[in-house]
Amino acid sequence: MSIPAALRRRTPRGTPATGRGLRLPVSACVVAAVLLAVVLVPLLVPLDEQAVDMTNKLHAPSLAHPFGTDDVGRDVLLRCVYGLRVSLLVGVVAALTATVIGTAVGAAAGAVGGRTDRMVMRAVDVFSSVPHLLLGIFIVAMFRPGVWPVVISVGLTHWLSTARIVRAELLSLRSRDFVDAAVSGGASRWRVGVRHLLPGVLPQAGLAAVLMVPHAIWHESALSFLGLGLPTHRASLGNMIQDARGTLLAGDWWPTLFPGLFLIVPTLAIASLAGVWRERINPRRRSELML
Amino acid sequence: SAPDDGGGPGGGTDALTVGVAQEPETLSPLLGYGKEGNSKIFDGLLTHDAQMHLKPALATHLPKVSKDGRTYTYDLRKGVTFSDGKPFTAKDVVYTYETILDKKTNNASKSELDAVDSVHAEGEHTVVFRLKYPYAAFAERTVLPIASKAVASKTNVNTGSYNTEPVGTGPYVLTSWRKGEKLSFKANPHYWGGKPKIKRFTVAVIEDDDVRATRLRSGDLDGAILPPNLAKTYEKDEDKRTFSAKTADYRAVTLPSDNPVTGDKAIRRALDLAVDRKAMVKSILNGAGKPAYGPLPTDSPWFAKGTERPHDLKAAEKILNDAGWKPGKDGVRRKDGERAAFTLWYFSGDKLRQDHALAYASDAKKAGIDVQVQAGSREVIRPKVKHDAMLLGNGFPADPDFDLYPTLHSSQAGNGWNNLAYYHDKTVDEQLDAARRSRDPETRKTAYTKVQRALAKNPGYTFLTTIDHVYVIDDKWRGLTTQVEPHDHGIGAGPWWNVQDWQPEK
Amino acid sequence: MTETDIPAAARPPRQRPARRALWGPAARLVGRRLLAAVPVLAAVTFGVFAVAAASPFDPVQQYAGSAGLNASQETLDQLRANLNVDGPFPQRWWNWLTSAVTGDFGDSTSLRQPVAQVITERLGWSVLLCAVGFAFAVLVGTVLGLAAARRRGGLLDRTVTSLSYTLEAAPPFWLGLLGIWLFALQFDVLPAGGLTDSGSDVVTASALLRHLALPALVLGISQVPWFLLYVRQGVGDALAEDAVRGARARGLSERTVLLGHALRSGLLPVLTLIGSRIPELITGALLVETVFSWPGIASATVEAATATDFPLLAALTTLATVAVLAGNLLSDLGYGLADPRVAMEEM
Amino acid sequence: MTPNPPALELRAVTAGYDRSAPVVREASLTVAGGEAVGLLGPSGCGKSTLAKVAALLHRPYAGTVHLGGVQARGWRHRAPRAQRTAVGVVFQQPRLAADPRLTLAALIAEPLRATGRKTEALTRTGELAGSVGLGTDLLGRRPHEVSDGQLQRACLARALALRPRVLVCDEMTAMLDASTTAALVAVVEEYRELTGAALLAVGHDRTLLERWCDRTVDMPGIALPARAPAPGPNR
Amino acid sequence: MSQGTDAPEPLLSVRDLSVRFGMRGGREIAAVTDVSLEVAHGECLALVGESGCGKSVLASALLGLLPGNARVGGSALLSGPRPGETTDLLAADEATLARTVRGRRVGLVPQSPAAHLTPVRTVRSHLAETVRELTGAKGRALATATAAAARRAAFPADHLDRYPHQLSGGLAQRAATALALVGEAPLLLADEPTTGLDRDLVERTVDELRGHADAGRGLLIITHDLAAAERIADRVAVMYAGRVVELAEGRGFFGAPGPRHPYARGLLDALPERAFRPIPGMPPELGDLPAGCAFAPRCARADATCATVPALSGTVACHHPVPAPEPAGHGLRPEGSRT
Ligand SMILES: Nc1ncnc2c1ncn2[C@@H]1O[C@H](COP(=O)(O)OP(=O)(O)OP(=O)(O)O)[C@@H](O)[C@H]1O
Ligand SMILES: Nc1ncnc2c1ncn2[C@@H]1O[C@H](COP(=O)(O)OP(=O)(O)OP(=O)(O)O)[C@@H](O)[C@H]1O
Ligand SMILES: [Mg+2]
Ligand SMILES: [Mg+2]
Repeated sequence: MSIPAALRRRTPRGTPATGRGLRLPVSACVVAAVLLAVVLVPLLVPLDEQAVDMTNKLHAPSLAHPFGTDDVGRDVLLRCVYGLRVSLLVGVVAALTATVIGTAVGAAAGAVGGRTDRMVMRAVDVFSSVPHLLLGIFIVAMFRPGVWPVVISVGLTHWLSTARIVRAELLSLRSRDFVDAAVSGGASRWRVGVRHLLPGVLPQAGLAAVLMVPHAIWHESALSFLGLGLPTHRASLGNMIQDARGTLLAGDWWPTLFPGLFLIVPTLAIASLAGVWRERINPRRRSELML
Repeated sequence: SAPDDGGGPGGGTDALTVGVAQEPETLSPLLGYGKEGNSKIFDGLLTHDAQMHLKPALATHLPKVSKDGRTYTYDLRKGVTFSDGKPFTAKDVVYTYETILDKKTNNASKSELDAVDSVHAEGEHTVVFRLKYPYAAFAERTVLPIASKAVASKTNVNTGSYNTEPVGTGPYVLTSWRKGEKLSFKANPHYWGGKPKIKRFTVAVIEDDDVRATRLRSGDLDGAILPPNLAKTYEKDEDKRTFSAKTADYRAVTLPSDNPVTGDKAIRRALDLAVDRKAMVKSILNGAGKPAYGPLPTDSPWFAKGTERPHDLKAAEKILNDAGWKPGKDGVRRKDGERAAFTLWYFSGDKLRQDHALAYASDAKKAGIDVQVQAGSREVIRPKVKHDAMLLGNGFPADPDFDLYPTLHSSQAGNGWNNLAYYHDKTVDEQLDAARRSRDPETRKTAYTKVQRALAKNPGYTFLTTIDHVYVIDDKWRGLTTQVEPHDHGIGAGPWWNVQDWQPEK
Repeated sequence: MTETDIPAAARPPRQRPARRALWGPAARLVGRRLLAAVPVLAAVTFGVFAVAAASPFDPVQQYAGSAGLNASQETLDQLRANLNVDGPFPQRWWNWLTSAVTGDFGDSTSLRQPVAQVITERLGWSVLLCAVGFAFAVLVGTVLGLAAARRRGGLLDRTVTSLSYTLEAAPPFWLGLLGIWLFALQFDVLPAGGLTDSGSDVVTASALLRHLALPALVLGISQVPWFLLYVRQGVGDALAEDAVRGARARGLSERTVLLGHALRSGLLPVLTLIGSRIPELITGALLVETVFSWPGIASATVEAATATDFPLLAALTTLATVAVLAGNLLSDLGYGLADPRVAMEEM
Repeated sequence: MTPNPPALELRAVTAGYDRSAPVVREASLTVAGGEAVGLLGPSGCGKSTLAKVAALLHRPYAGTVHLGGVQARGWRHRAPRAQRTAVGVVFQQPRLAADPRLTLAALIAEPLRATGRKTEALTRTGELAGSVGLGTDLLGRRPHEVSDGQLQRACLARALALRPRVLVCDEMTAMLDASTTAALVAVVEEYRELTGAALLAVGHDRTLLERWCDRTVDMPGIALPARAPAPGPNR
Repeated sequence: MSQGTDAPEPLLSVRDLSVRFGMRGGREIAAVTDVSLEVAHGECLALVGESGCGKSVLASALLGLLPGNARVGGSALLSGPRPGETTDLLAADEATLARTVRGRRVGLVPQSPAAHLTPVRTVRSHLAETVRELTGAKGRALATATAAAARRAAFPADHLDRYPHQLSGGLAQRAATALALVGEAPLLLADEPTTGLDRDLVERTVDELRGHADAGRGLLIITHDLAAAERIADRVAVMYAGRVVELAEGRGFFGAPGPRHPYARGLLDALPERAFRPIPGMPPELGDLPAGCAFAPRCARADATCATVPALSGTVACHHPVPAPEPAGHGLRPEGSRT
């Protein structure tokens, strides 16, 4: 009789038991598929994504062109895949750059405190005051238009809010008893910051990183539009969506819809994976209160 | 849109609201506003009618020109007043022209008045222009709006209030200008040409084509300029009419003479034949335009018939083969180790030029010429045009000289943005000069025909299309027309170019 | 070595209530920030002059506009001389600064108007738009974030989080177009742009409200994802804390637990966010204003930046800096007030 | 100068959280090497504050702290690491004093790792855990998955990890049952016997502290009148 | 075990309560196993036991506040809300628990009180909010009720505007007690309500709690403070490794004849006023309990029979309990300082 016959599990309210389990594998599959497509398709399909074909203008999706063709007769599927390559690169790398810089600066300021902190935060103020666009323009202008300058310019202009959030959270964490315990245990400032404080703000920083990915992708297309990013005829998801606006109003949906999906589905998959990760690093994950 | 207190569009026929893409930077003629002759607030000495013929406006008739073609005399209309009630006199005309020509005035188009040596008033109602050299097209320049000396001279020309609170003699008076939103005009009750029937004229500034189209659809606007593919969606709409304004607005590719590839006559001629202009018109312009074979539109009276070139890839290949451009392994032709490849720039953000550039590159590829398309801003492109090709857009309807001279005359090579191909051709230079000096239409016509023929033999530019400007407007007014429009079309272009003369349907 | 242990003085009875002294530190914080604002403003404007000087845009080309494409080189050269755009930027900056201190912000070359006039004409409308949009974003983000956090993994949660990521991927001009299509075309309830109806010039309160609704909505919605997801994250984490368990054990209603406990501690990162989202808000407003022909400062900003219109650019940046500094100060104050564990002195 | 300076000495310490109303005023306390001193006092009188000052975690407004005869010049990170780690602290509220992200094993090993003794950490962790009665099963859990008492044991193990010369136990046993209390006291005593460390034990349980410590000291409070001084060590 | 069917219906009746925690790797932790106990109206039951034996988990289970990886079995019937009715606390849904049970019918003084306070709110706002929610008091009445609630738990009024992190351990404890007393719940679960309090405060708190029980309400006090338990408890339940191993009358347990379970004896012996000697051996690992009596490895009396789990027969669950009527000498008086 040691183990009761029926132990009731108290499922957390509102959490459907189904669906949760699917989230991780589905997202992982999407991300894997995206990565595969991005790496392989340009190798396997040696087509010119820029070649226009005026006679094939705006064909609805068909077998020959599964995603249809755009207003100058380019294959939308092919361009989506090429565009995804560029956009993912821009989105992910820029988001990572911004998050890493933001977290590092915020953590340094918050963990050290005092005058250093104040100086750093005023510098952050300076940075956030110069219009993003202008800063971006400047950075891109220092290089030739292309993917990397865009990545750098988006990354370098978007770390500010992460830095502020990280710092503010650290300030609040800094006075906890467990930090005292670590200090008394001989931990250096650096160790306190990295081992005890930083993990506490990782969920926030991770959230910022994920949100930055789609943001960076459209930022790229905005820069393109000013003539400072990728040339607008080169396939990037932002460019394609930007380009296809007029076509949509004229009633042809496919040149917009597919790049849109290509942008959103991987974003959601990444977000979902990041969500799983955030839950995992939350110490309460397994036994989160069921209420 | 929602019902409202103010007399919104959709209701009466005495108010008109139109949507345009660009907002004027200034409303002062002294800084270039309305220099094409249609400014609503102002009048020029002359103006254009629907056929783009000159007709008198503030002048009583067309100018008297001296024998040597260097003195133009205008008699001014009497009894005209500015909207502030002050009389219009020759002093205003002199003030306007002299201020524009003043070095301190930041007017970027002052070189259009380059020919003017002096301007002076003879009495209250006569103005005499003296030119540095005989210039046949000068009268076309005097459509320029006349500012009020009394008001404008009290302010700073470059930044003063006259830029935003203009006072003119025109059919309309500006009532408000909320920058970024709209300009509102009301009819000038004392207009010398009679009070306009359309009492209120509003120009909404809507940069984005799609938003403009949507706002037109929502009834917010009575009319708007639209890209052809969006205008198409109104075709079946009974209450709306679509106008395709004929223009002199062409798109062309510069083929710089200094580039060993584009400077080669065989390449130039081959490209000229290899491009499929009809396909471009059909797909890029949705039919709203026509093939271009030179700066002058094919329906211009000055156009040299017979200089049209068909799309003929075979012929193009033959020219290249004959000239020694042999296909290489990568499909690109070569001659003496030189690859038939060059870069073509377009202004980023300009979808129309982008599509032209891509189509051009595709067509060139079929002939074995590798054209790399690149995008950039003006600042990026300007230093490159001596060596790289660029997608050009330009065109003035008024006089052939306005287009042909700056584009083709070798003296203009690399001058500002003029003659970007660094084109030089002896015949062309001679004929352009000759046409400029003569005031005899026949002589000029012959000279310009020779110019166009020479250009066809040595096409330093590949002219692609002349585009139409497409307007959609409520079908509430009678007798709407469009003028032949220039490349640059301000708020005065479109079917409402003569809104002051409109009559309601009933 | 002392032999005496511990007792020295018995503590006097406390007179002062041991309430956290707030006004003093808050005032000191404001004071410190005001002091810091001076060098920050100087640095920012200097940076702007430097960046603009190094930017690829040529003020003369931009000034001339399309007329410049047909202008002769001579005209362009003359323009360059007239516009006084040459010369080392530090000196230009210094000149600007000294006259700005006396209240003269110079003339905008690109708009052919005095800078002060440009700003007074347009600033109010932009501020109105931003304020309403931002308030909307914060409010909606908080409410939806809270609802999502409450049932993590639930239908609502999954919908709003997916929507948030999608929104973040959608450029504001798309949202604007969608908004116009939906509210102006399909439902025909809101005007699609401008400040007043096309036919009228007078700004009445009711017309303003109707015209403001759509742009503010779009601007707000484009800013919602950050707030929403941060609230969701913060509240979700807080819900797992002992403190919330304690609140539940006390028998507090679900609403009190959520609003009074989970939200109160979960909102802290969001407070910071409020300050640091201001630059993004300004960028968003730029795009929204163009889409809706809102007569605000936005188009002037883009123009000023691309035309390297130094006086206007510097003035606009000063404004933006003031907004950013004020926003950051406010959110720091808010944070200091909301989180007693953070000393105001540290902010 | 005595040849053997006291392990911990607080001289005229005034400390608190508001300069105008310090919690502890001019308190002095000496703990000789190897000595165990119990600190008694009514709730809220500032015992924990004093303990934090002694552990160099809280900067006093006035007064000095000497560790092994050396005056402490800085607090928290400003204190040299050797000085900081010379005092081991067990905090009053284990829930707050444990980093929620670390497993108990990591928690115990943390001071060793923080001071760069990674290899030692591997071997000592099990040993320390064993001595405070934590099984391997518990070591893999996070703080919220164990009971408060179990967490407190881990905190004691953590405090002992660096072999401090002074041990400050702030109500270490307040939430432990009698048997566990006795067991942990035994652990501390065993450690002190081994190393000669001094002990400052803070608590309310007079019986316990009198039994455990060489002498007890009373802190005056406000709410309740201070009791008569403790009758000396009872061992 | 039962007190007889004719006895008045108990306030709380726990039957076969079990709690398991599912851990990574599919392991299970038997935090509470087959616990059955009753609390009558006006009665105070003290729950004692070694650290980590499942006392707090039991309390949490009764309030439905277990973490998500917990599974529960058995029943816990709370009488009410109307006479003759009962509510099964383990089966009730969240809404019922939240709206009618927690705070109103079952109060809780949590262990680690400081962690259970919201860090960004003052004690006063905690108290006022609870008073408002549970009693509906408003305005001035709210202020007085708040002050009164603080006074009941001896929480100093001048500390009301402090934030949790500014409280000393004892102050936090008093704040938690004050909060739990607000609802005047028929059943109060007090988890270590006296930690961090000095003797006088312990006595005050204990008296306050006792008064609570004397007013006809029930009290389940979890404590290690045996002196406090002795002062307050009518009956004592001893838990070991998730099971109740002894249920005894308070007087007999602390005085003569003393506990009968070897573990309970050891526990009392460990008191500083007695032998101050820990029970030998390590506390059991709840994830990996021996098949039989969990105490056997540490028990001097253990033999082969202990390989089976002893049932709670009478008052003790042990194969070899200390004989009940044994007259003198053993455990009647404290053993005093063992010299
Ligand atoms: N971080 C803080 N900020 C402000 N006041 C504090 C802080 N920590 C403690 N206090 C106050 O200082 C006083 C002494 O607290 P301390 O924790 O030292 O008391 P204690 O003697 O340990 O009490 P207990 O026995 O209840 O733990 C209390 O009045 C408490 O409210
Ligand atoms: N969330 C959890 N996951 C896994 N095991 C848990 C969890 N919470 C508690 N336990 C385990 O359940 C057992 C009972 O814990 P509980 O907190 O009830 O102990 P306790 O009797 O209150 O001890 P203490 O006197 O130390 O507070 C402990 O062994 C503990 O490790
Ligand atoms: Mg304390
Ligand atoms: Mg417990």
